[in-house]
Amino acid sequence: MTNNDFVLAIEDLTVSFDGFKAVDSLNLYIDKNELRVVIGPNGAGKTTVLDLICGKTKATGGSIKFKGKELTKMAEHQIVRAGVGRKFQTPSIYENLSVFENLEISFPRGRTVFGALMFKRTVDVDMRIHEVADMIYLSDLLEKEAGLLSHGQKQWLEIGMLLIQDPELLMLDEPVAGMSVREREQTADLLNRICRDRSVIVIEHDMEFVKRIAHKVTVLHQGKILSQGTMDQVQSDERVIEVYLGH
Amino acid sequence: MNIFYDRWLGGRQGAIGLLLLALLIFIVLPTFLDIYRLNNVGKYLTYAFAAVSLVMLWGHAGILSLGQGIFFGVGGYCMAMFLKLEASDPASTARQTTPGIPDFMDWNQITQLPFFWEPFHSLTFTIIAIFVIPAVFAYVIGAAMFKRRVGGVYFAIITQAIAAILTILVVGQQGYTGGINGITDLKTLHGWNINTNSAKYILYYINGALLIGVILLCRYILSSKLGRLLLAMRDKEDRVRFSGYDVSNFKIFVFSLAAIISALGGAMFTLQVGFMSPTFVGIVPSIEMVILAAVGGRMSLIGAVYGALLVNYGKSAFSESFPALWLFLMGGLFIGVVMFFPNGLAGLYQTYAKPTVDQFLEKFARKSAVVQSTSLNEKKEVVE
Amino acid sequence: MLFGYSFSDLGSILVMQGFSGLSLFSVLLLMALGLAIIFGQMGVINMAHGEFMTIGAYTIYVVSKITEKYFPEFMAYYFVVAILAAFVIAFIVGYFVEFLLIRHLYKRPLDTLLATWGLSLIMQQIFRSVFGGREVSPTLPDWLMGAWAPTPNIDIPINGLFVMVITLIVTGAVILALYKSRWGLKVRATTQNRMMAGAVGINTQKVDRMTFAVGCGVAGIAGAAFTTIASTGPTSGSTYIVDTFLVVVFGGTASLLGTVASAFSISQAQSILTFFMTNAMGKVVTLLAIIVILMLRPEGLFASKVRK
Amino acid sequence: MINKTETKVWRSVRAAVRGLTLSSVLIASAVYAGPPTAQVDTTGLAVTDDTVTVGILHSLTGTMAISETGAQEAEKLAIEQINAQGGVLGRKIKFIQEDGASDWPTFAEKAKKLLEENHVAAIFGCWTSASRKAVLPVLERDNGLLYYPTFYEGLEESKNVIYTGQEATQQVFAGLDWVAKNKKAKTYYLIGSDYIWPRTVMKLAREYITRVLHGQVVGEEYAALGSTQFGSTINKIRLKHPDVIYAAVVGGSNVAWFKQLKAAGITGKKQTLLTLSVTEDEAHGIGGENLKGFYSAMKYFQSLDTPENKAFVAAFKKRWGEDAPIGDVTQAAYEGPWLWKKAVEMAGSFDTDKVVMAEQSGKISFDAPEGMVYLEPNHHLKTRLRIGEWRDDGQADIVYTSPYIMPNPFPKGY
Repeated sequence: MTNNDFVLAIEDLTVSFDGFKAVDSLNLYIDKNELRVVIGPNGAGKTTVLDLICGKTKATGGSIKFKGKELTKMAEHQIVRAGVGRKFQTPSIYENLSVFENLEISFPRGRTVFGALMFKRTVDVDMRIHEVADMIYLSDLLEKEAGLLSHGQKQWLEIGMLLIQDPELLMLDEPVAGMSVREREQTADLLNRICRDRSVIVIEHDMEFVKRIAHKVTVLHQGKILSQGTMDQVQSDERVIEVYLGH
Repeated sequence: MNIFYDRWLGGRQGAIGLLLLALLIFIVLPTFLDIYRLNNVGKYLTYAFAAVSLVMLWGHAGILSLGQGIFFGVGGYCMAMFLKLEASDPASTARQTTPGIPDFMDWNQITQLPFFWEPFHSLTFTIIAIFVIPAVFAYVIGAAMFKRRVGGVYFAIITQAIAAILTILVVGQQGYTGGINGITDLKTLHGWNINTNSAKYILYYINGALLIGVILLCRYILSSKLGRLLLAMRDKEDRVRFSGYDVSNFKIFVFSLAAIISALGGAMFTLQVGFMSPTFVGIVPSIEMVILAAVGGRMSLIGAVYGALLVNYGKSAFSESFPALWLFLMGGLFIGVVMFFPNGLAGLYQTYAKPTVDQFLEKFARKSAVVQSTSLNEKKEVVE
Repeated sequence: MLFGYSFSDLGSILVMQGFSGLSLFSVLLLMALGLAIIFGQMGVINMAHGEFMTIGAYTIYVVSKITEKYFPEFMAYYFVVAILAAFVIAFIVGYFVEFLLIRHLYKRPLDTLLATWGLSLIMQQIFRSVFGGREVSPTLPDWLMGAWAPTPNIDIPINGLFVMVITLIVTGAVILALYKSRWGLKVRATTQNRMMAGAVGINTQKVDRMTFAVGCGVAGIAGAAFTTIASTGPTSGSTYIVDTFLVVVFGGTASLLGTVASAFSISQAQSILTFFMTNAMGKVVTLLAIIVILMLRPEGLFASKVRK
Repeated sequence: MINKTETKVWRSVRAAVRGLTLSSVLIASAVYAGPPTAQVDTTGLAVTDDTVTVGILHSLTGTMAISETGAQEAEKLAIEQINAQGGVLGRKIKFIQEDGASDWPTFAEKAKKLLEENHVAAIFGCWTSASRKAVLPVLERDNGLLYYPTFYEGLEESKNVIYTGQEATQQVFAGLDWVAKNKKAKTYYLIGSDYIWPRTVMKLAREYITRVLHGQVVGEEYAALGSTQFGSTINKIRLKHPDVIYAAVVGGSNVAWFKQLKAAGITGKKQTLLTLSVTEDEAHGIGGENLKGFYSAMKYFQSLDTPENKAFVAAFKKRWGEDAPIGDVTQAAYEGPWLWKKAVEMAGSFDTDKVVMAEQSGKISFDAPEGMVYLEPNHHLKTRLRIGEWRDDGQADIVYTSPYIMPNPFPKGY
């Protein structure tokens, strides 16, 4: 089985901040249309892994192949254009723009300076935005100023801003943080829907939620993979229990 | 309505604001001021270019440049070099050791025109240079900085340092630049004497027209997706980057644009004041330009113009009535604006004047509109 | 012989050149220390820093005049007292400035730049109204202005040595205060995370005020030291401001050690360059070098790499 | 003197005659000593029957205020004294003061205001060459009249400017002659601030030293304006062992330069230093103890021991305070209003053209604090040069006084 069969193939990935190895020769493979959940105690290096994949942090060593393309050498925007979307831990949206404009800015057209200058709000743009807005349960809030949305809605909006670019790999850092139970369920449905035609990596603490969505779970500890498998396998792995209870 | 109205003029509010400004510049001031005062206003309006450029750069893109003076200076010097060459024809410089070259070169024992002065014999080249040189210069600085993610305070201080370097160079290389004296004693533009009153009137109107033009252009840019992106970058740079945009390119673009706008102001300054000096390249004027934008309201293009007028008028008014005290008043103004009116004049307008204006417009519209039930109108006013 | 100079000449020049490099170093460092605290630790862009130096300079002037008039017998020693006075006065002024102005602007660092610029204008005019437009010159004790000649053709400026000593003491004190004292701990806590610091019961307002005031006080000392080597006038402080900021930025705003290092490298570069080319060009080249390096290392020399 | 009174009488007679036809003018001419306004002002200047308005334009703020304070004080003093003597053509002088704010464009703007709004009959002001250059086009356009007090680089002779300070050749050559003769100087090290005046001065000095004095220039250096670090420069000088350091450093740099020289053990005892940029004003900022034994080449020193000067110094201190120093430029500024008065009275009019005509007549002279000065047709003064040796009280002992030197703003062969 060669790396190119995977959507994402991380091999021997290492990054160190002033000597401290946040990620330590990590190997990780994501299949097409897989929804992978990464869990682990604080400081395990979960977010750092996402940073490395999307180019926010530059790796000290190792390789990240996305559909055979080496990401470690690429700039952030190139990685995004290659089809990797990333949602941040705290919802990162444009507070003083409307929901519609938030989605519009994320629409994958007119990404150059003059493209942006000449960008026109054509019918297809409009349709696409409404389509995505439906998926993220915000279709009747399109004109609302994003800053006024509830925390959960902001999370959805950011997911929507990624979906509108239709990435092949979607990375979500704690998507249900600060959500009501109702919203969590909706989010779970949302994720299950969107992972039909793309791969998704989710970082999450809420085990109930993880159970609902995870195809496969990876447990990180001190920058290394501690355990990997289905939710049940992982939960029954005593090393994992030790790590969690040990805290 | 149509693109022009919505995007260039910026809708009804924008159109009216612009109309008032145009009225002020083209009709009110010329009728009420003698040529000396008007010429001063013209000078202030050249600073307004720099202020407007900072509204784009700082207010909307969140990039604070303490080096706009650099570009103002570049534009001014380009124009000055052309005028100086015209002013130093062999006849009028017969007294020099080497007639036909600018006087300051002669004083510094330079015997023939330096190569980079040659092209400035041509007005066409000069005008092109006024746009291209600052743009290129800004592009180089911008590329070097923004590609490497230098931003915020660092950028501000580095631009400041660049301004410092340029000043030292201009002052030091006086054989080629005129040194601390600058390039003085400029007389004619293609034989047209720029020091006559009629010339000053004409230049004033050209200046005003250019300024309005620049504001329209900026309005257009801000109303495009590019404009929204600038705001987005200012607030959530990473998000924009991870939406697939190469943020640095946008910054370089707006930085270069701002450079050109400032340079335009500089060129008009030289034409109206009749000389250019390194005092504009330096740090102090660069900071004062930021102040102009701040006083006007860092987000408002039109505010910047009023800011420039107000501050500079205040400056010369204070210094005429109490020469020794005007620094107190200026300093106080800066502090006051930052502390109490962070949104400057535009902010004041928004909070106090705008409601009434809207109401007025509402009534105005209603008069011309078909009859409506009063109760509904009451509601409207409450809503406004 | 070498380039027509005797070796004893070259030798002594080498010594003295090295020394002038060092004294420039101590000058830059002394200027930058106060700002390193205010700008580096608090993120306040204090454009009036130069004016706080001027306060120190004028303090020396006033004290010297008073001593001359009332206790001439102490002329030889007044300088030490005067420097303390410079610190205290600048400290007090800084304290009130923070209270009246700065504390309202912590959330808007770039605005502090504008406000403090206004402040600097006002302070300059105050100096002018109080002390007159002309430059003044404090009568300095003779022992300070002389030169120490270990060999016939080596002269080491005593005021240079003096400035070095002051710099040494102040730097040491600041570093100790910041990294060893309880206050320093609070300062660093506050500057790193205002909310948390507040939550764990640190009176952040008080800390801020102290920090700013101390920074200004140090600037006062710097100004005092400069009266021995440069001019004292309403605008003399403002001439230092750009260099000062560059030193701090170049060192990496986070660390004092960075400031020391950058002050050292800049001063050496400048003093060597100005020896081999003209004074003006030397400065230009130094500034250019700084900018280029800052582009390569935007975070400055001593910034540590962390997950942002 | 006599024929002047005659002309006065004659004028008033003529005035009276014309007065017969115009009773109003009759009253006027009867009441006022001076001739009627219509006659002395045909170009719409700010002249009334009993006042004439002039402008004072110096930097009250910014870096140059340090130097320009003295000049504007002297000009005000001169105006007050003239008024005390009955003014000019029977009219009291009123002045409008503007602040150039050490900013050249501001100078231009203010000059314009004085001429176009206030229609002043003359402007006394400017200090730096830059400010003068900025004002010059305005003067020529509005045909104004400027009295410029600073010693400067020359290379200029505008119809609209009277230069009461020395141009470069007047200040340089005689001084070098003196130092060559009395100090047996062979090698010179030239150092100045980096702008037009020092560079021009040094250019002249270099030529004169090599061509005329057959000396040698072992070093030439220019310090960035405002730079305060001279350690390296001083070491370079040590390496060269020059007989004379010839200095033209200005502003704040000047203070740093001398303090650091002193500290480096280069004092008047060990080293001959001749400077062109230290007057009593600068000495006040540098501190006499740092200057002791160095020499300045100026046309005037406060210590000059003549009755005229003693009177002037007394009046100045009475007006502006005991510790106010009086430098070369201050004295030159004082000459401005007086020279203007003389020219106006000779022309019998305030009209710029007529006044300029009188200025160029070569007949105007003034018994100034520095001694008699003669206004030459080229708008510069024929004066002496003096060498002063600095004492630690910030005053200078005059050790040499040259014969009169003709002004030569465009020296040939330099």
